[in-house]
Amino acid sequence: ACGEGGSGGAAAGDDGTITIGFAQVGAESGWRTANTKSIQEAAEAAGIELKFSDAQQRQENQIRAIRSYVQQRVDVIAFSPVVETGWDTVLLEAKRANIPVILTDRAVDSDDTSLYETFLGSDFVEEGRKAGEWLVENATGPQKVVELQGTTGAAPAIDRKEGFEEVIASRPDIEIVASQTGDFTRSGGKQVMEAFLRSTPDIDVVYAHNDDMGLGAIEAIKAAGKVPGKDIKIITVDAVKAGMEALAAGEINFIVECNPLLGEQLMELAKKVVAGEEVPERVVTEETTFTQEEAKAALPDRQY
Amino acid sequence: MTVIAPPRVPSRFLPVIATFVVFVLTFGAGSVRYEGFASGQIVANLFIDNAFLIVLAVGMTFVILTGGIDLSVGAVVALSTMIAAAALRAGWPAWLTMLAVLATGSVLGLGMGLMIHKLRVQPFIATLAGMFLARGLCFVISVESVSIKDPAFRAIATESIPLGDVSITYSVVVALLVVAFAAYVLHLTRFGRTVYAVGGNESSATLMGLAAGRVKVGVYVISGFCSALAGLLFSFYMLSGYGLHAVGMELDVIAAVVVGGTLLSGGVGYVVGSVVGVLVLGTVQTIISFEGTLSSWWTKIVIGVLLLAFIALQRLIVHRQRDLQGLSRD
Amino acid sequence: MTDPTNPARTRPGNEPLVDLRGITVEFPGVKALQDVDFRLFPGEVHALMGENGAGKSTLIKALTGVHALDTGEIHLAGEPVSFAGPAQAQAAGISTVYQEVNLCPNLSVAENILLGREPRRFGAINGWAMRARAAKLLSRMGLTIDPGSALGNHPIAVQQLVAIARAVAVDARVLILDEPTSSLDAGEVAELFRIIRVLRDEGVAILFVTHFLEQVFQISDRVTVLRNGKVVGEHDTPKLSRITLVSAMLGRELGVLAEVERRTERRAADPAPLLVAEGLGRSGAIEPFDLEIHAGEVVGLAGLLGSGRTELARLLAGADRADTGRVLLDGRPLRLRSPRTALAKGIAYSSEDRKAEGLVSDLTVRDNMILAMQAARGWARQVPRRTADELVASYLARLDIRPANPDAVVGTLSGGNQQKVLLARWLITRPRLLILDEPTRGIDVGAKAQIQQVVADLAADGMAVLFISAELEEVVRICDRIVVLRDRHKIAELSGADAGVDDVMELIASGSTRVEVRS
Amino acid sequence: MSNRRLLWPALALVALLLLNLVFTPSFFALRLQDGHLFGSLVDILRNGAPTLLIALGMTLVIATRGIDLSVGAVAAIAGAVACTHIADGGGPVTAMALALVLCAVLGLWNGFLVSVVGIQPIIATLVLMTAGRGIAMLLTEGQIVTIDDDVYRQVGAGFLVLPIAILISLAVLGGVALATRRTALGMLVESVGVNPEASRLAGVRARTIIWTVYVFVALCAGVAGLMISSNVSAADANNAGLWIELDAILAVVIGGTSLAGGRYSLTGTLLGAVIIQTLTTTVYTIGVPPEVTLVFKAVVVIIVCLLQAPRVAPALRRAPAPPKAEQEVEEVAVR
Ligand SMILES: Nc1ncnc2c1ncn2[C@@H]1O[C@H](COP(=O)(O)OP(=O)(O)OP(=O)(O)O)[C@@H](O)[C@H]1O
Ligand SMILES: Nc1ncnc2c1ncn2[C@@H]1O[C@H](COP(=O)(O)OP(=O)(O)OP(=O)(O)O)[C@@H](O)[C@H]1O
Ligand SMILES: [Mg+2]
Ligand SMILES: [Mg+2]
Repeated sequence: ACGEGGSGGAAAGDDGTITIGFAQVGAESGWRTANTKSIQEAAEAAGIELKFSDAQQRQENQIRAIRSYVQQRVDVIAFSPVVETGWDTVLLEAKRANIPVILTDRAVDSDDTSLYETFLGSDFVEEGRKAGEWLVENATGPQKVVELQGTTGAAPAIDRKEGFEEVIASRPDIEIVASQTGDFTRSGGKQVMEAFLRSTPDIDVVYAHNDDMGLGAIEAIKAAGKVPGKDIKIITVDAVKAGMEALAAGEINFIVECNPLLGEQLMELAKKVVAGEEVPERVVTEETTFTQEEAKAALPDRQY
Repeated sequence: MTVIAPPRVPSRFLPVIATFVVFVLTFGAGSVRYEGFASGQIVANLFIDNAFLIVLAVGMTFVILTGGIDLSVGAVVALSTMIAAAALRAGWPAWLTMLAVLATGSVLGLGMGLMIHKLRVQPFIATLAGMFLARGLCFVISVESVSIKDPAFRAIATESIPLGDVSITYSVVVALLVVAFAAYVLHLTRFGRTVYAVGGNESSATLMGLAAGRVKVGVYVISGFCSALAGLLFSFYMLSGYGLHAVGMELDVIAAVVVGGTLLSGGVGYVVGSVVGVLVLGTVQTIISFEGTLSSWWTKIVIGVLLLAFIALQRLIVHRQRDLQGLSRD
Repeated sequence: MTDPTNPARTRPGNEPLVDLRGITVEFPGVKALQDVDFRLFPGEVHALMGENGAGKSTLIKALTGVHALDTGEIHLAGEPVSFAGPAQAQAAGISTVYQEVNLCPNLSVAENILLGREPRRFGAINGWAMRARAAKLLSRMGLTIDPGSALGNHPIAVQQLVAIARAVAVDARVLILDEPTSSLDAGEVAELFRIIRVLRDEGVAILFVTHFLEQVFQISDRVTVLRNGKVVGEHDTPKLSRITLVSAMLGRELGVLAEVERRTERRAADPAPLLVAEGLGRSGAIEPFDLEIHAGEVVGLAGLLGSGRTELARLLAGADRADTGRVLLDGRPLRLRSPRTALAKGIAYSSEDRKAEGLVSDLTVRDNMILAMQAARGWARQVPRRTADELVASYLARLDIRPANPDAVVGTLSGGNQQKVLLARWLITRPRLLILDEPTRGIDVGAKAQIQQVVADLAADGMAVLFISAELEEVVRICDRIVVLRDRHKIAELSGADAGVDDVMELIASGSTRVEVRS
Repeated sequence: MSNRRLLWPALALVALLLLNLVFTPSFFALRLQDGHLFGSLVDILRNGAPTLLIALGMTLVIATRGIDLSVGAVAAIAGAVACTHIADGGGPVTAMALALVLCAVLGLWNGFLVSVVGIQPIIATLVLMTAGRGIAMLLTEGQIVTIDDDVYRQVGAGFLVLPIAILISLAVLGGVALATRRTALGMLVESVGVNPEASRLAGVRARTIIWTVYVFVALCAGVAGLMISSNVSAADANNAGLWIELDAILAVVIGGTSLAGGRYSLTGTLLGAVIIQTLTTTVYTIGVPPEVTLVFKAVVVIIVCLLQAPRVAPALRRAPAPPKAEQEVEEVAVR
């Protein structure tokens, strides 16, 4: 519908610089901010002009931003979808305007894979599995697990739960005794953990969908007179700096990394796409896991 | 007998006119500053991207005109998308799905209206409870987002109507029809005039023998219906149902209505003003995305500042006019 | 003395249209109506009389379904009815103007008159026809305001007329008017009575509440008197004497009617004026005027509806800002920026619109009374509780406010008692100049005399009073000087000693020539 | 009258607490350890302290017929200022002082927009609600600033037998109660809220009053923000105080104060805040699944509101007497 005719980027074509329109979800967490920063820095380093917009966690704002990128005839559109669903219409517009699209961080749920070139990002279900595997390997005897979920309905929360449950299903003696949302925040994690500590005796393990809730839980555990990492084991996802420090200090037992530093990979993909080269349909970010020892070793080099 | 004729002023139109002037000014400023801003399609996109907000603002205008407020609209939008997506996934035909969505919204509105009128619960809490309930029901239906694959919905969503250089969507047509119908109801029907009367002074309206109670319940039904309709437009826009859709949208809508010159205390305002209010907020968003260099936090700050600038300018214009007409009373 | 046996208990060949039997309405702590019987016949004008708080408005509200009955039944044309709200009463042919103006200030005059029965074409409201019809109804009331203008922009008296126009716009069987004349001038009243007579002759039953005895005798056919929520008498007006009526209302035989006759003996007022206005004016409200007010003097403002009395008062009180002229207080220029500055200089202003601009209806009588005093002291220095209690108690007694309960929420008081609370608020600030805009609105005979006495006493103690009232007799009776306004111009100033009601009337009515009379 | 109206919400609170007892037998247990009092009830009060604090300020704002949507953002700013200052090597006391001064300035700003410029409160404070979070993020550069400072930790997590946060909130409650009763503030606030024009004619300095309440609520929000960030020893510009404005307003309204201004009840607000926090804790303790949490909350809120509603409450109190229509009409007329 929109922008028929103009193929190729008027905004960039002339002097050869590539323009990327990047529609970020928001700045709802430290992780996200690191992600944004990485993309901005990588763009500058690669000499790519970046048009950045922040959708304030709202899909409709993101759609609006993508639409305005189509209007502005950028060379590549990249975005981290807030939700998996609901992108077909606007992506179709981009396709009609011959603007390639790169997804970061999260895939979209569409039958028509021609709507985007590639998807660069982590696999949240896999992260949940990694967390589960560590527990299965390291658990001796029955374990009572409490789970601090992310925001209800948020994709990482759903997938990390799913992956984790999938793996621990193999061990009937590992049981999730309570599960509640802590909204991905520290105070949420703390409040929920306080209530769990009172209502559920003898918790062995806390599985938190991100570091922040884990850090909140540590505070609650300490306040209850127990020792985090010893009396109660803690597994989290993300590996932000504060989490890594707690891991190194022995207050967290295991962290699954979820790498926000996608900038360089994204810029490379963008260049290839503009140059018309083939790109793989799925690019997984390099991600690892950390035990307490690994954290001590890795901590000095952590960027975020 | 003395003839008493207070100065005849179209002063009640001033806020709307002021908002419109401010909108034009801002749009002009955007055109000067950004390449490709001053195109017909940008204006059309303003409507396309905000069709659901326009419909919501219409419903909210009814409610605010009676001196009430409806905090549930964002949640009802989410619930509508969720019901639509779930029903279509379950194989319901599109028309039945739409009916079900509209009926659900209206019934929720009716419930809140009855709570407010019959039980005299304050609108703020009644609709806040409605908001919790609607959002909660979304998650009861499904925690994950559900995409809409129904061909009819897809067709409506992607079809565009060319109008010369620009094109619009069916949602825009629906939104404009709703606006026209709402303006008709508010100004040319007894129900509409009673809405204003109730907002002006509820107890007077009752003593005047007007159907104040029915109107009070009615506006919440209208708002519920509009929210459901907006939810349908939203599901065309998103082609998905999700419990976290439209979080905080109620504030956007209230802001749009108030920016459009409607008084929260009730009795004063126009749907057209609310539409301009939506366009104003949409322009802010468009400017933000054209700017393209703002970090997340500067985005928030700039939105706040632009909002303030709008209101300040609007007040300035209104005040100027009032002073010129010797109306100010302070 | 009163004769409780009912001369008009049954009117031959005539069934009562409205028949109330054994009505009781109770509020927390107050029995507003106790076992009240009341009947209204077609084709009669029936005056409902009683002191402030006697239960008149409550009776009307009980009849029209605003208040639920605790006991009793209502018969309309012989059929038992029970209204769940004013809408149903209206549908049954009872058209009512309630005591406080109950209209929507945000709507146009035409809409206020015709809301709920607008002329329609193809289902849509026909705005043009509506305005035309409203204009006709208004001109019937003698009003030629623009029907498209917003109601809230008009003074309270115009609003009252609009409310009446609304009530007579329908073909009602019963027309109820609760103090419709309280803010109308003589001309307006005459116009209203003409309409009432027309309706009566058409067979409409009219219930009419007023505190003006003259009007009762002028218009009514029968009178029912209420006292403390009970019926104390039902009379045929022609057979009733003023004395009987008043003593029935007050429950005692009283020389109250020997009204304040004190203006004969006036001290020579202070030669130096307390306040001088020079060329003070505000465009669109009042043309520039000069005015002097001396301590110990009562100055009256006379004029027709909308002649600019209120606007003049508001300028002196700092409620509106003047755009020309200046004010001198004790010979020194005074900048009146707000009511607050005026109050600080000892100028208090009691507004004519007690509902919108006077009382804070959710607060108690005590809080309302000390509000202005407290405001002057600032929030940090609370008026000591004991001082407040003493002041409030003394004014409750002095103005005979009922119920004499400082903790009553002021919105639940009867109209007249609310007015007294408002007056008390200003008296408590001990102003040097007290501006009273319609202070006797809705006040019963006894209380009116009391208030007039209070004003006279205050002047005697050296206070200057600017007195505005639609009732010329009252103005003439208690004022030392009368300033006459017409069409927002000050046209004359009369010495009270020489002026009679007729003189003032003549001035007001006289044509375009500007008369300047000084005594 | 307001006290009787609070009876039913109070009973609802008791019912909620008893519900917890069924699921967690030790719910009411209190334990004194190292001179600190622990227990679920203490947790509820401590976690509810920030909401209560903001709700107190909000009560006065609402009584003047206003509303303040920016409190959440202001709370975030307070936490951000204090934590970044401490992270940069500043002392905790100066950090807190700095934060509160800034909050007072923000309150002045809101008050200015409302009382001088005359913008409708909801919009005037919406500006700061949006921009304020941006400012907080600007201060922290979008990161969660973690600090380790024992003095600062006291505000939100410290104990003086009872958690200090509770003591602060109760002290403010006492202070406000005293200030509104011992000074004329309460009455003047109400009169401005019920009838601004009449108040103006009576010489009330409405502007000063309105300004005062907006500064006060901003200060309350500031202290609440300090508590929230101190409780987790970190400033989270994004999430600290998110939606707390709705909770605070809800607390005020559950407490029987009308959004139309005028009469207010501080006790009611206290009760409202405690109910809201108890509800949250209940959800955690009785193990309501996250996907039905909101439905559960909605149902409880609806029940509480119905119990408190003018129509229902009297009917429950004295079933035989029919509720009187007239009182309500009068009540409305009064506004
Ligand atoms: N809503 C109410 N709540 C409590 N008391 C009320 C209410 N309305 C009226 N009253 C009381 O009922 C009594 C009768 O009041 P009503 O208004 O009928 O008097 P009235 O005869 O009309 O007086 P006025 O001449 O002053 O208008 C008064 O004592 C008044 O205080
Ligand atoms: N709020 C207002 N806005 C616009 N015009 C007004 C307003 N109030 C009064 N007026 C106009 O100012 C003029 C003077 O009105 P004012 O109230 O002073 O008359 P008044 O002599 O006091 O009459 P009343 O006996 O009705 O009080 C009238 O023409 C009126 O229509
Ligand atoms: Mg009365
Ligand atoms: Mg007047």
